[in-house]
Amino acid sequence: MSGHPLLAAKGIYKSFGKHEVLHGVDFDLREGEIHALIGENGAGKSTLLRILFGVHKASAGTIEYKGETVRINSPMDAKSYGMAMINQEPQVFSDMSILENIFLGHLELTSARMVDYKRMEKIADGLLQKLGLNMDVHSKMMGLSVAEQQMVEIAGALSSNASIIFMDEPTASLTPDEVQRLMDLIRRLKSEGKTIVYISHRLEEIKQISDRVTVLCDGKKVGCYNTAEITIDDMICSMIGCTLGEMIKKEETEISDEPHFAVKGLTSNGAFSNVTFEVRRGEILGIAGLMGSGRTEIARTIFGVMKRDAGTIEIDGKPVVINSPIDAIRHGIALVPEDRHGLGLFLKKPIAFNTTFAASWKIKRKLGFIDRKREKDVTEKYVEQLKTKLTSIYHNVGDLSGGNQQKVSLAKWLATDPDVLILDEPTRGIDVGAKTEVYKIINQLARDKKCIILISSELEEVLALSDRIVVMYEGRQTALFDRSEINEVNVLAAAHDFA
Amino acid sequence: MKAKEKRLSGMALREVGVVAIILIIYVIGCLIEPRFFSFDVLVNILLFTPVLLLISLGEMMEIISQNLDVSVGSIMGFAATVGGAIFRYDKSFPIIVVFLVTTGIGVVLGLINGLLVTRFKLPSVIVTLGTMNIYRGLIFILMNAKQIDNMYIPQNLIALSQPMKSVIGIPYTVIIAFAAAALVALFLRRFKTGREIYAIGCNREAAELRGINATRISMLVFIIAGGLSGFAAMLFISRVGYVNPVTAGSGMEFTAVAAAVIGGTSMAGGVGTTLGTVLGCLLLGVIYNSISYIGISGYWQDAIYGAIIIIAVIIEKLIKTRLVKGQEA
Amino acid sequence: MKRVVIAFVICLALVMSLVGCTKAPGSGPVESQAPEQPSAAPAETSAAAEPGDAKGLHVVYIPIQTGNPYFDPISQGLQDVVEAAGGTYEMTAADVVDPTAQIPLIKAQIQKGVDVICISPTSVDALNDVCDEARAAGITVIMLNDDITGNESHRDACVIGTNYEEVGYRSIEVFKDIMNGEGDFVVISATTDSPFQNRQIEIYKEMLAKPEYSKLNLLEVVYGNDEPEKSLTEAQAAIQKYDTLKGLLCPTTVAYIAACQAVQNAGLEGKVLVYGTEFPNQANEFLKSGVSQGAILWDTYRMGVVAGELCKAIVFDGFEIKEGATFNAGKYGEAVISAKNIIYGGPPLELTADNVDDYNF
Amino acid sequence: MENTKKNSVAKKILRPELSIFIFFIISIVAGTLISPDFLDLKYILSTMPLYTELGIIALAFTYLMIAGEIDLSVASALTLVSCVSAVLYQSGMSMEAVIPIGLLLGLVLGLFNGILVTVTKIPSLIITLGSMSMYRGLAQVLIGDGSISGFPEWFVGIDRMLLFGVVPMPIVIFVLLTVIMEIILKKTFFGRKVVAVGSQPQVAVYSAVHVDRVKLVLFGLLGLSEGIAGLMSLSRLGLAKYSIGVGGELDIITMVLLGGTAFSGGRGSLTGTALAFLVIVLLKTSMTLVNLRRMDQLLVIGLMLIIVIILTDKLNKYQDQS
Repeated sequence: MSGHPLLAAKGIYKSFGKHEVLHGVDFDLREGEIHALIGENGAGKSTLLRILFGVHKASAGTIEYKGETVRINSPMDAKSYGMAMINQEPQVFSDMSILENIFLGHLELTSARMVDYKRMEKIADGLLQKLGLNMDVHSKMMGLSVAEQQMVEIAGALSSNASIIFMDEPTASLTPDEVQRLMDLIRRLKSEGKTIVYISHRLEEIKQISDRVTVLCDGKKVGCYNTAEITIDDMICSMIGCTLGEMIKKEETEISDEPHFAVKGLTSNGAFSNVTFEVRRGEILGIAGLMGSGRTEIARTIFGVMKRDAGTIEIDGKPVVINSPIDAIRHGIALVPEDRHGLGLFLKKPIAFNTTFAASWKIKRKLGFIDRKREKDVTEKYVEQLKTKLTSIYHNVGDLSGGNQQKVSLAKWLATDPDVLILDEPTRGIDVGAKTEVYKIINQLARDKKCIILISSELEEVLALSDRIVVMYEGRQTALFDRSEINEVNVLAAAHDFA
Repeated sequence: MKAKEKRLSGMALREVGVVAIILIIYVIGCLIEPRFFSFDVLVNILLFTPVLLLISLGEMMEIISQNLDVSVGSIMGFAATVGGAIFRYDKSFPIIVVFLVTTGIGVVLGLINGLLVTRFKLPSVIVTLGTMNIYRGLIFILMNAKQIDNMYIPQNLIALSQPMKSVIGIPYTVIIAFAAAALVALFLRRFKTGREIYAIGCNREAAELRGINATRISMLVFIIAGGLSGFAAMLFISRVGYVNPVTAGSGMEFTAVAAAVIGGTSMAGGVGTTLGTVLGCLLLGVIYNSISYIGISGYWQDAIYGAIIIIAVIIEKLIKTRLVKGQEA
Repeated sequence: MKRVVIAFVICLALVMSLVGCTKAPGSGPVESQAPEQPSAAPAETSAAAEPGDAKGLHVVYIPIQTGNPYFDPISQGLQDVVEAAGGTYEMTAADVVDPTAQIPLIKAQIQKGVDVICISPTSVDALNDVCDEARAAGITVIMLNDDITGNESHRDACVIGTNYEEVGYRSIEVFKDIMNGEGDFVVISATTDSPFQNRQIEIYKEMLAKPEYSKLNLLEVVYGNDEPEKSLTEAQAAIQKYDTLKGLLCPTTVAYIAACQAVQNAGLEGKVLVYGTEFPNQANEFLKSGVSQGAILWDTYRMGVVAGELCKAIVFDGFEIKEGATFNAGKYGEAVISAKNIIYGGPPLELTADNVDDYNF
Repeated sequence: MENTKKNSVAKKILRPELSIFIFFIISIVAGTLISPDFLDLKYILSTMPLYTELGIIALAFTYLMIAGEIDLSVASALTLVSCVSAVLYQSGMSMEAVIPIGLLLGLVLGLFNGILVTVTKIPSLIITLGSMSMYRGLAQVLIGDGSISGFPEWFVGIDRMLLFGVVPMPIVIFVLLTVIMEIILKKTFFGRKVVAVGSQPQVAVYSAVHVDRVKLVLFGLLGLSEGIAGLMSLSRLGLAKYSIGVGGELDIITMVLLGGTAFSGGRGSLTGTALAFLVIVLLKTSMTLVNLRRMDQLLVIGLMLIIVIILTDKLNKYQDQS
């Protein structure tokens, strides 16, 4: 093995707008190894990968390929160094054939410089076999499940015969046996001398296959270990800076006995079916499950954004009809959506604008004129309550750091004075400090006798905060645990539908 | 396998549909005016297509790559005026050369559009709305708004669009246009760049992640569209026999969009076939002719065109939703 | 800073484009086509022609549309006369045939305080108010080439190419001779509402009623909306529909050329005869190649000259416009004002393969 | 802190409307430079009504574009309204009765687009591309290329009704509408909804906004303005013709974009549009005064459009990052 690492990043800094997500990260990749990259959401794993792959441009730092400093400004450059990337959310061309989805970017050509469909078919069939898939490569991408799309994308990366393959949570949406197949594949690739960077939250997977692990926390490199020499617990510790204990504390709240909010046999075709649970005042109900298990969809259906095909939503035992967020809010239901940027906030609008937008009645005078004074009061009240750090409530939300953005998003929904508050990934992409505050807020809200539905892909959160937990798998409700039964083993088992 | 059938039905449905409409209108035409049923009429319908077809093909590629170019009409007018001016200066000027010149002009003007859109990241509609005026204006500054009269246009150019002057009874312009269509089809289906045009229209971000240079591609599309319009300019001269800088190609852009959209090109980008666009042009041609033969007042034309665009896009929408549903189930 | 630069660039660009355009106003400098200043011109006119004493003969011509070659000779004629008389001549026109488009143009001339406005009206009734406004401001308003029939009271005079009635009668006569007095024919017109077109067709019908025209049979009148493609399709349709078709009569230039092309496309040169109004340069090829047997028009350049002379007469020697009065129309001799203050530019101009080369417009 | 203060000041100045304001100045300067007869308020005021109809539509259009939609059929709708009204009057209906019908028709024409867009989710650009030629086509079917005139005295000549003996009525209406609509946009919650829908539709949905309903209202509003404009042109010209206002949609879009409204939606101001309206009027007037051919005018305006869009884009970017 040559002295130089195959690929190395030195002192990478990266900031989006105001706040910095990578603070001088080093990373090195040896030829032929499987290198795992772990860290919490928002630790900067994907960002680092995307910088190496030329999607983002680093604010500072250098990238070296076999010892020489190289400039990678676009995926095109990255490809020229034999890199390929498998994205967390599959990036597909839904109107084009599976075959083309596999090969686009490196289409096989005949001697006459024409696209060689015959040859591609052969290769594709081979690959899909390896992945244990059987699909007609000529059918369109549109209509494939997320898992299938993920597999197609993997096939794509392989077909480019890249020597370095970045995998950003490839297993997030896969079923256990699909995961197993992928693991085998990765091993085979390794034996073929390929180098692989592997991001995953499933630490046991990492333990299984990786040679080395680099741990990121809050955009800093905690360390790089040989997998053999580090236990899963150590991994967790270094990931969250060993603060799990004091970070997430469940404060006991007295919970009223009769349920305030309940869903019975809730179904939304193609997403999830027959979900039943109830939430009492002051209770925190967690919903756990893998990506694509239907967690988020439940929230959206309750909130009236997605179509409800069957089942009822009840408040104080009386069924209510919710066909739109307007209805939802009228019945005191609020949803803090998972995707702050895409769904939660108007990034290019002021904080005050955002905070009061969903609670229009609080700032409307007659004829729908806006009462600036009340707008200011309402906004500042929540800035106060949530300890949001900002220079002026009339600056754009987009200028705030992730954590404070999330607080504004929370404020926006608290402003509607909900009894039922659905939090979808409330701590995604925010730093540890902010997380602890969010947890405090959640507890506070529970104490304020609100019904809280907490959806999170971070098991620790759900485990620690919830009074009860609903577990989803592929759109089915596989379990509902009481506080007493809540532990990692149970939940994970249910989440993978073992047992 | 099921998916495959659906795909076929999905794509074919559209073309079959258009063919059906064409036939229906044609039959109705024949019923009302028996003489509508004749070879010559078919030739006349074909004669309507060449200019429109070339421009529509360019427009189709624009739409597939998620752009829209409303300056193609002006580009054609510009090229036609220059081409005509050359002939006014020297009637015996070799036609092939002028073909090259007009095409070249188209390419340059297309290039300008492309640069503005890609460099400044502006919406193509807006940019081309601007250049549409600018190009039209330039014609006048350069040509001083003088019409190029019929007597200056070489007969052998005009002959290109005369059935009688063609050995097989189908004017050469038609043949040229359809040959061009065939080339475009080949390019779009069989060539790397062709496929990448669909890719960036389908999902630009994904395309860039796959290392496809989206900027370069859309640039290229603008150039091709411009070039085709420039080439079409000569067919226009041949067809009309003189060039009026005001009317030459004005409004063409909208007819072209109509043809492409009717042919199943999706405004969402990433979807569209050459065959569809060809059929779209033919449909418009049939309507155009039948209006005259049946003796409907020409006043109806715009209304009918407009209605057809709207109906076409709605039909497309229906088919698409039906397909998605079908695949979810 | 960057923004300041950009702003600066803009200012530059705009001002430049403005200036650039003003450099080429109207139809630009064109060499005079009228060679000799008519010796018959009265003394005071030639005196007035002395530069310096150009006691503001300022004439503006507003044709229907830019880029329509029909109006170029008219403008040329006007320009030659006015500039020869040391006056200033300008032409301006709209880019679209929108009745409202001419109004701001006229307003602008009022603001500039020109002496005479010559207009080829887009609409018979859209201009009344603004014309009155102009005349109230002491400007003479002359309709040129087209009259605002029914609203004559809103303009001072109207110069038209020739007696269009005459054109009508003449066309059908010649057409009859071409057709050897017999056969089926179709008329291809512009639009169903064009006064000129409809009047022409009326005249045709009136004549067809006469015995010597009895063998001439008008099958149909079709309308090409003055669009090349449309007219062509109509012509083709006509040829398709009627086997017995022997002639196409086109009172509009767009239809005439379309008809010729249709006949060529069908390879029926000489079998289907074409006659109609057309410019020499447009008709040239078709007349010579025998596709068309003749065309008729009026001398548009002459129309311009006559109008120009009228402007001179009005501004320089306060010529008063009333029916029967005459004024010197330069090299075309005397021009007389007939009913409704209409002046005919001259006799119809008949084009054949033999004389078409004598004209260039 | 010091820095941020400077920033906020700069922000106040370097707003998107700035670019059009620059042109406002330029157009005045350029106008006076190229023509001595230009600087004459009375004259300029008297020419304004010619464009006011488009201006009024441009105001409602600004709303629509802020909400992220576009409508190419505006000019055609204007024409159709005036033609239908004319035909109705001709067929013996009293003008008093025709006016409300005209307004209603405008509303309907606008909603027709709105419904198609919101229901089918097809880009408004393409839908209205169709209705553009359909509306004008219908007008043509209705009255061929003749013209209808002869309306009652009191109705004809709105542009000659003067306020304070100088300001023509249409301009008064235009200014009023500008002020009212600007207030609604900036001061009421509905205004916020419009902005929200345009800037991030999805977020708007999650924030309990009936996105489609808002868009429908705006299309309706636009239709109404088309109705007003249609009747105004009928009154000003005293005649209806299918070719009136051909290509007007370009002028309108030009005004809106010049005014600093983002084509992608989410940002824009009526003041900007009004300024742009003035700039266009001033430019056209001055250029017409020197008898500059219309095609050259198109060139100038097209050029200006592109420059302004690039500049506005820069300014917007600046506004976003502080």
